[in-house]
Amino acid sequence: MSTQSIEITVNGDKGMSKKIYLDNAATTEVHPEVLEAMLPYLKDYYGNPSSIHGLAKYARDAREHARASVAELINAEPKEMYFTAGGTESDNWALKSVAFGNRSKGNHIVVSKIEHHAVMNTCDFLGKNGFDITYLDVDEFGRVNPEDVRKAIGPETILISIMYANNEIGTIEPICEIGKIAREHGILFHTDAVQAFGHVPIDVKAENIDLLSASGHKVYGPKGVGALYVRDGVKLEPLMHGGAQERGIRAGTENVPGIVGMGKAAEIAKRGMGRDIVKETELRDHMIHRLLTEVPFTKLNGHRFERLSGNVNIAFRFIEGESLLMLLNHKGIFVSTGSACASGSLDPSHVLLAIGLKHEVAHGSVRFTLSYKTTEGEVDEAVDAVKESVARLREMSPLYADHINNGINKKEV
Amino acid sequence: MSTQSIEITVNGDKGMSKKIYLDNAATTEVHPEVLEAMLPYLKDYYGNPSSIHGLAKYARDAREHARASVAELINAEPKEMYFTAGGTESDNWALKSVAFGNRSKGNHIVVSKIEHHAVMNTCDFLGKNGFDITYLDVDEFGRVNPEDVRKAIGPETILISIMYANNEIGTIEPICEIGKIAREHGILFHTDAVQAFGHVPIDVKAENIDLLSASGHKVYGPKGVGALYVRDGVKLEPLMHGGAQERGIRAGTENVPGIVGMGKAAEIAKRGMGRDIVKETELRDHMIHRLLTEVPFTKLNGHRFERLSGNVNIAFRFIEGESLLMLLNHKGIFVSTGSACASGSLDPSHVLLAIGLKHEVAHGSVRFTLSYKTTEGEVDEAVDAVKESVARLREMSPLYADHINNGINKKEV
Amino acid sequence: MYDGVYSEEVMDHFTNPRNVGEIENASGVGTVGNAKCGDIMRIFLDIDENHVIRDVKFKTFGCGAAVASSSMATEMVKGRTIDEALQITNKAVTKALGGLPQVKLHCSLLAEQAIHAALWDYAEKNGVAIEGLKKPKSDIGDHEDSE
Amino acid sequence: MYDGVYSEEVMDHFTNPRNVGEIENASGVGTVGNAKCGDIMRIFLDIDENHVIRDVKFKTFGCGAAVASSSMATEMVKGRTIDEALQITNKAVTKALGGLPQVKLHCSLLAEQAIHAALWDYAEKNGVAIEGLKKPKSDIGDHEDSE
Ligand SMILES: Cc1ncc(COP(=O)(O)O)c(C=O)c1O
Ligand SMILES: Cc1ncc(COP(=O)(O)O)c(C=O)c1O
Repeated sequence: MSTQSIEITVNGDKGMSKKIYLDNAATTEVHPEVLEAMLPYLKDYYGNPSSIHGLAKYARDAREHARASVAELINAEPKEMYFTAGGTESDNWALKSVAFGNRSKGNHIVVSKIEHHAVMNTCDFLGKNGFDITYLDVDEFGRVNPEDVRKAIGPETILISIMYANNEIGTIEPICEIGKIAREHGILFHTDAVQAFGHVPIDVKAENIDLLSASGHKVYGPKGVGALYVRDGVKLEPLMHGGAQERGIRAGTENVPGIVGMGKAAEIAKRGMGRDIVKETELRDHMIHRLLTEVPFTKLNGHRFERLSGNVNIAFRFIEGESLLMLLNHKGIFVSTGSACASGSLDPSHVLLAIGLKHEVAHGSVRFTLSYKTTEGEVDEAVDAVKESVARLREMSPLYADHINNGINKKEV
Repeated sequence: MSTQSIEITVNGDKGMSKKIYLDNAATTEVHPEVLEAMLPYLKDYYGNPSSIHGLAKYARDAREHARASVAELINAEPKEMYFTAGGTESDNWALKSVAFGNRSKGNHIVVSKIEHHAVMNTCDFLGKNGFDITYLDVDEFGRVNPEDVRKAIGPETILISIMYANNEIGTIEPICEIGKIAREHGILFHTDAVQAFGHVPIDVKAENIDLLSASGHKVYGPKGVGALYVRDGVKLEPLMHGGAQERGIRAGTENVPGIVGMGKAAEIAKRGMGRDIVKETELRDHMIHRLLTEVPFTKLNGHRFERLSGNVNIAFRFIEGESLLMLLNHKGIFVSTGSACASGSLDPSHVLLAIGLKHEVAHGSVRFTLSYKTTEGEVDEAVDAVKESVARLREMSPLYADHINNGINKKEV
Repeated sequence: MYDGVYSEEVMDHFTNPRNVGEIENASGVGTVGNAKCGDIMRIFLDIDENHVIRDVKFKTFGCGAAVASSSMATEMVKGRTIDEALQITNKAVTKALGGLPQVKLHCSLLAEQAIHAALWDYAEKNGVAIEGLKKPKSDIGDHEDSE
Repeated sequence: MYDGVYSEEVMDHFTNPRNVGEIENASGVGTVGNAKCGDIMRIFLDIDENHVIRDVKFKTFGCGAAVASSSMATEMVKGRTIDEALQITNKAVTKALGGLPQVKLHCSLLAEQAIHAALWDYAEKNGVAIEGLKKPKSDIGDHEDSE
């Protein structure tokens, strides 16, 4: 059985000795080459890039090298890339800056109903501050219809923001078509590519993208670093005011080790993405196939083909996702639910509701996300564990009992 | 001679084999124990704290442990500490959130003339958005007069923000007195303690501080992480919208390794600050004494006693700071100038002008900042190098020639 | 995991839930919760002629806290009289579980309500009145239809 | 350091500046810049009867780029005629230095102006007119007093 082995002994706890990590959409393991690249900047080359002495040069050079690597991965120019503290900051910066900066031109913003909270809650904030937000529906697979974007555009529209790929159901959006429509109308187009960066080939020029958010830790880079691509010619006000870092529009001493790590992660993605996509897609499809055929009353959430290579999201009827997650966790298998249960809300994920799932089915959805390291053995072990755990949970589910007895709840998934 | 030795061979360059780093106010070397504490979170314990499986627990525990350490250092409660991406974000968050959140109560903010750009430029931004900013004068040593704060308070005043210690001249402000005045008037008091955190004993309760900004990399922690203390009872709107991290007011996947590093840095400071202050103060005073007595036409910038233990800031008349910095750099001695020359502005530092230095004298000011590792040997070598370099630059200075010839420029420092 | 989120008791009752199942021809059955919120609990009671709860079983659709609350609540009422069972509040269940996260407190309330609903069902079926018992508010329903 | 900020030529001319010093009884002396901006350059010219710059010295208060620009400019005018020297623009100085950072470009302009100021001084002292030479705008002054 090919699984990773770690000994977890933090704070006195003895943890699992074996794990199967299938939560790569939440965060990824730092690639060993990334850590190796970062270490010198956590040790000897600790200079502040803004200083003007010898130690600063190494930090500056490293930062610019990283900028070039990140730019190259999406066919941008280095001077179009700005480093941030993560995907959330990139999203906040892009949306707020474009909104407030173009207030005199209009107050209308178009987004989809399945954006990440970093976009959603920023839109809520903008909505409370005089902006008018259109939340576009998606189809049952989570795809935005580009024609809906076109129809939503009005004289007041100043920004369209549609995510590149969804973090829960993995659906890849028709970015190229949307970019074309935005450009035709002379409206700025932002895409939250946090899940796509390094996992899907992106070409900001060909796809007419004006602003793009990325994050380090979703692509085997470190946490706490992100990037915002800003097309040459687009003027952005700072979100962080202060020093003259990042061409004067993103203040704060640069997280040099983090930036170096993100740069290296981009290099590794450039080099290995093609191979990883093929491998992951195969495993993904194998996993989807086994789950749908071997576990009754299941359904794939998201698009069958326009889908991140590492994403498997399954609705298991009659059971609740968190309890499945807990049983799997007990076996050292780490996954996540679609429901935002643990984050303090009892409502199921807005994404699953947007694709038309009933609350009960949304509550029973679980996300498995693979990495370049995931093996077929791990997938098979996970599927076996899912089968067993789902059966056990259904045994104690009143909904399942009712269904089997043809009882109260007669609806099919 | 006791100096650190490093071999710099990045990007093909062969660099200096010896260096004396006296730019610790710009950034510090990560403490070996800090790096050691961070490494597990850059390797095996990579879980996202928001996940609800086994790997997340370690990240959550580590984050909370760090939060307690950071809180303890300033006598705050863990739940009053929020992690950010650095001092700049903490400053931006505190000022913007208090300003916009209390707009209905008033629009007046009181700051000093020597705040860091993170506060200054945020105030500029607020000034353009309907807020009325009072910039308080400081005396020739860089001290704010608490009575000036009291006088500045009006019915519209919603925030007082005075830095704990200045980054250029090292002057420590009368925070306790200012805190008392703010509390008496029921006005929120923020202090940018980025330079003081871990270097000066701080007690947010005793000093009546409502909000306090700190940064990891100024105190032997990593870059890209900071903290904001928010007194229990003070309500803060998010600056970053998105996920429910940090009690719902600071979105974005946590920079767990960075947070762990900052926590460890706080622990080390708690343990060693007293000893470091004594040692640094001695070295600082030795350096000041030698420079003032052995180099003619010099002056100490900042307060003689109410001063960060690691800060030496000297005005060398008739020469320009950057060229002195370059000559020192050539000898492997890393310092910084007060002038913001390299950052794109030709104006000398606003701090040096605020303490009454003439432009020419401000341009000739150089900052030497020590760390717990700095040795007397290093200080002496630096002083010797300064003597030699200053003499050389004066040799080619027309101002010095004029002064000696009793020429055009007759003014004394 | 969940260590730090869930107590050891919760974890124990979740991984080894007591009294899972159904009772055929139960004296009373109560179902509460709704699929929208993600928690449904059904409790079966076997009550003897002395008003003692001889046996109890549950089926629950819900998160870890919901399963553990059901398991704990059934343990707490087993062998008790109806009156004693009525005294068992959600607070007692929470306490017995070693506490629950804030967002999961409703699960213990649901367990209390499920017991009450089953007792109500028993009372109705047998035409008896149980002092202090009110008609339970919630019952299973596909609330989504009414949205 | 400064590698990446300053070219090798700048570093060379800063660390080993050519023609530092003064010329006693110089044919012309020009001082430009002001202390406020942090750069003051003074150029001394020794010009022979054929209008050839026989010798040139400078004194500069300023940053690395200012020192290097002075050094490079003096090298470029040395041995040239006045007319040739007038052709040497700040662009030529910058180019000879292998470029300057954007914020330091004014240093090469200052060097050009210092040469022009010294030539103007020479012209005035000797009552000659130098074609194409305009009265230099800036001269040393403690501009702060007038603030
Ligand atoms: C689609 C998407 N956008 C934004 C974010 C936020 O990125 P970060 O966690 O780096 O702030 C995430 C991940 O959490 C994401 O998946
Ligand atoms: C006083 C002061 N405030 C704020 C900052 C900004 O902190 P950071 O660089 O972590 O963003 C600094 C350092 O640059 C500082 O010295």
